[in-house]
Amino acid sequence: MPHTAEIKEIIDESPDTRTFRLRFRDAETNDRFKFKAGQFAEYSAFGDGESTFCIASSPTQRNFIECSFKVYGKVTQSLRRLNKGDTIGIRGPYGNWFPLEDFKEKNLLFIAGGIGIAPVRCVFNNVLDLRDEFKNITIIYGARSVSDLIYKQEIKEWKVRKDIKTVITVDPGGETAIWDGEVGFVPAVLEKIAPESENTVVILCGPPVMIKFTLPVLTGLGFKDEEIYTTLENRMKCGLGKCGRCNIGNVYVCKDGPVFTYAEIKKLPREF
Amino acid sequence: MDEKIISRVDLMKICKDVIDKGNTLLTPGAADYYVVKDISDIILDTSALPSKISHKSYVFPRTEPVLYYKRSKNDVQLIDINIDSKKIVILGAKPCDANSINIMKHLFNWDHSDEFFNKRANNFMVIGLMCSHFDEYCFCTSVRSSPVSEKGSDLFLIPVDINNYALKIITEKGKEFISPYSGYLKPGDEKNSKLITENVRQPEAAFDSSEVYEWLGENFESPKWEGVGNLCLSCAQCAFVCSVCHCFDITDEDYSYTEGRRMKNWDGCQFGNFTLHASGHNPRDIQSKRYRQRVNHKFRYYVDRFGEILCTGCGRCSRGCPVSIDIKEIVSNCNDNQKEFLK
Amino acid sequence: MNELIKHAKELLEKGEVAAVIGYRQVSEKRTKPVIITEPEETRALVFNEYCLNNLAVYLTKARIKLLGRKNNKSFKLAITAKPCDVHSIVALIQENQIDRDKIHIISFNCHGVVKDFGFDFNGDNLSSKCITCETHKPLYYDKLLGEVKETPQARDSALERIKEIERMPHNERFEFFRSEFDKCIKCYACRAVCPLCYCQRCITDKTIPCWIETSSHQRGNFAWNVIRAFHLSGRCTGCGECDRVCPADIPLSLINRKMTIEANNLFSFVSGRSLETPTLVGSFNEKDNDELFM
Amino acid sequence: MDKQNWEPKIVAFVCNWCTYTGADLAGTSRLKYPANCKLIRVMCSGSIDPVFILKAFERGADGVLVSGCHPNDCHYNAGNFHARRRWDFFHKLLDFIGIEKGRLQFSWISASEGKKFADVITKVTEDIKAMGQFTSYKKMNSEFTVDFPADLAELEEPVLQESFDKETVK
Repeated sequence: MPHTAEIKEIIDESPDTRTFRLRFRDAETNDRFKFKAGQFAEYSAFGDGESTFCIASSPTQRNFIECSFKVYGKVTQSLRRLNKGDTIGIRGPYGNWFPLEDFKEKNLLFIAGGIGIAPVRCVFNNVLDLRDEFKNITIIYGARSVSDLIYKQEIKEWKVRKDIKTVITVDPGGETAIWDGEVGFVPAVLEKIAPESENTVVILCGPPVMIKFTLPVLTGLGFKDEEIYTTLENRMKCGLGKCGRCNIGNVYVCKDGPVFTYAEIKKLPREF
Repeated sequence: MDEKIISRVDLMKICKDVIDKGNTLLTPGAADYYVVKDISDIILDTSALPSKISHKSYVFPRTEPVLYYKRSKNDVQLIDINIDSKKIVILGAKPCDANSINIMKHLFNWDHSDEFFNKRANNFMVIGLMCSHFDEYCFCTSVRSSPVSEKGSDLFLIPVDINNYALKIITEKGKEFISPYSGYLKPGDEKNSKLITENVRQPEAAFDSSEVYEWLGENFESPKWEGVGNLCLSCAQCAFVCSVCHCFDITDEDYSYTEGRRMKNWDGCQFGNFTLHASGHNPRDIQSKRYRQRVNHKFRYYVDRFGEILCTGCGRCSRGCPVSIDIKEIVSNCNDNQKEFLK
Repeated sequence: MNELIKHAKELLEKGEVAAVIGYRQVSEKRTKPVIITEPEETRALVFNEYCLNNLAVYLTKARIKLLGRKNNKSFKLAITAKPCDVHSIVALIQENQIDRDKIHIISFNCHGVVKDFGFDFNGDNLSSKCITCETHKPLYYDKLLGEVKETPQARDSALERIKEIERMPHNERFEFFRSEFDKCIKCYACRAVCPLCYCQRCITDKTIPCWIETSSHQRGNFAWNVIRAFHLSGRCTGCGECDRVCPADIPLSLINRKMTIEANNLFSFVSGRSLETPTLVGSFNEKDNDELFM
Repeated sequence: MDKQNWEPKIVAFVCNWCTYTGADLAGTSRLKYPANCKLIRVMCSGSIDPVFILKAFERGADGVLVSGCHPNDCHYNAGNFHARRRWDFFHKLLDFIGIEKGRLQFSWISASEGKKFADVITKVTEDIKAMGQFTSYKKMNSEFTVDFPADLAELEEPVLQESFDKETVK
């Protein structure tokens, strides 16, 4: 049974990506709804179904939750048609989370591709709120083109901050005349930057193909499998470990995931 | 364990009482488990093959609403579903079918308990019946069961002669059920029924499930999958007739302009869009991967997770498969790893 | 059967075909499709009264088509087909799904098949399509095998059933079909097994907008079965596979048969009989029946 | 709904070039015809998929009218010829599975036939009125539906402006 939530604000991130700022209709749920960085929720557009996205706002932000989605399928199209003040349903939070407690006193490397920035942003903002507890922070974010970059406002803020290193890249062909960031696919950019692998935790999120090519690069740079955290995306319906859709090997992504370390993923059959 | 003798006539009297009290009485027919309206319909045949479709739909319906919604301008009203499931008595469940609810229970109760399933499952009363016939597709003995297995039954019937059954009381639930009818019961002799069950012809064990478990772990990329994948036509007949397959889909349907329902429907892992992402990426994009998933889920993943094989050995999937893909054949030939003729 | 094996082996050895789609015996009264690529494996091939599957369904599958493409060269695929399966192949060629030049049809003089696996072959257990069959010799083939035998005689009970339904008043008919369709569990075996249901994305898989509800309640089942029957009307070649595989025993071929009869009445057209005539619903005639329209 | 006050709901799928223009003509000529038909404009009678018609029945229509250009008049040359074959089949199919012929009607109405449009609509409405509600289909539709409690049913304004039950023919 989903909770109903009101769309408080709509932010157009890119031509096909939108962010909703949501607040539960029920004040009590608002207080009770707690989640951790990396968890996801089931958002429903009544009449068209439910869809799974991560929660994109930081858990330290208590007044609202945010979700970002790219228009792809039926539900996201339907969500996109909604206006400010409309109601959607939320179930959750589901899944596991990034063990931020274990990251303390370590360097952090965030790698995100496309809409994969959404879960990363959640952790990233969470980390920034607790900035003192971590060492060097680097973020590499790639998108198909300049217009596909989302959270542009926030990226600007990240860029001016001295205590984080921000690398933004777009795929070749996606740059504009005034583009001042990197050009190239994420794995290539990663190789070029070659961040320090000692005592560093990687948080990796993006489309399956990017993850596939980035993981070997990370290994090549000397990152430990246990230190690479990524999220797996699978089609999910129930979020409760019942419907069998997100089953990979003996793992239910919606329950045991979506956050896995590379070491865990290596044990799974390659079906993602 | 308690054993009693009950005559067929008295058993029918109990059945009549069950129906008169407004409960549902199910019994297997050739095609499906059907609701008995008149006790003269009851056959209680130990030599029948499993019905074409299992009784799964009575505990896990092929489609059911989980939520109703009504949209207004800015708001949505939701109505939750309350299931008031009637008591369902299955008379003469095949030993293979009797165990299916127990197997599914693990999944529907880990981490989050599914009230839809539980409410129905708790209202189930399973009266098993010994099975004395098998065909080339039966393989209950290979999956830790047998034609005389009492697993999953609350009461178990063994025909001792034409008119009498030995009635074994297995669970508390069964005891409770039968206690109002204790007048019909005569004391029984365990030796007698034991003799019968020991002499029942049983299908030879076609494979060793632990060997299959090992093999599946090592042979994720076996040419065998490609062979089966080429043959399989991607319908979900196997999953839908299976008594333990439990995957489902959730969709919204509007039935008027403002009102609608959220439905939970059966879904099958053999369908191409089962795992298709909205982005177009499909982790199991070809049929061989999907078939591999099916076998692995049944004989490996479920065992890993819940310690039970997700299969009762009823052979329905193989019997009904449009292209005669036989799951027993696939797993029992697993060790020789031959790809011969499976292409 | 030696002839078949010899022929298939020859084809594979000479490299004329990349694969042979055939039948193999799995038990006394059951066969199953097999796709053979190695010459020595041809020894499994059989053809008898238990070869029920319509193998034409494999011809449109991408993975099977790929078998015919090796080392950047394209090879033929050989298929063993009953004369009635040849109709399906013809229909597929007409609808431009397969290329006649890429298919090597091994066909047989057929005297009927059983209605389902496990039955003895005699008049009572004859498949309903064989009762009215007029093509015991295939219309098109590259190799003809088997000897001519007498087909057992049987009653055309399907036609009687259609007549019976036609005599019912409309509300009874509706009730009859509603209750039949209600049994549907939406496993889509009928769709999977039909050679002419070759769409990459079936209309039921399309969700934006969702025309046919995927739930298998009465309404969704009704819509699916009606649309399935409609999409096959004028195209169905009457192989009866849908009927055989339906786990819920819905008389699907009854509707298909009825629509085939209608196609014959209205347009004197039977699907899959000739490579020259265009498909029925893909073409039109200015002089078509105009009675329906006010 | 009592029988006397019952008005049939009819969905008409009409072609943009002929019948819809014909309907316009009927309007500008101030011809009177019953207001039971909800017109849905499509580009060509050949573009109407049978699922549209099933959907109309699913949403509670008592009858459906399909109308397009006269043969040889099609804006796209052959759309209505294709449609004609298709409808022949669909009509036969629906008849066989128990949907009376009058529930689904067809006509050719050209842009100049405003009068014919009015006549056809009148005839279809009368036919369907005579046949009564499509109860058998509606019974099937009512499976798995729920009556929302009255206090929940208070709506500010429906999401979709035009609800089927409100007669809103302009």
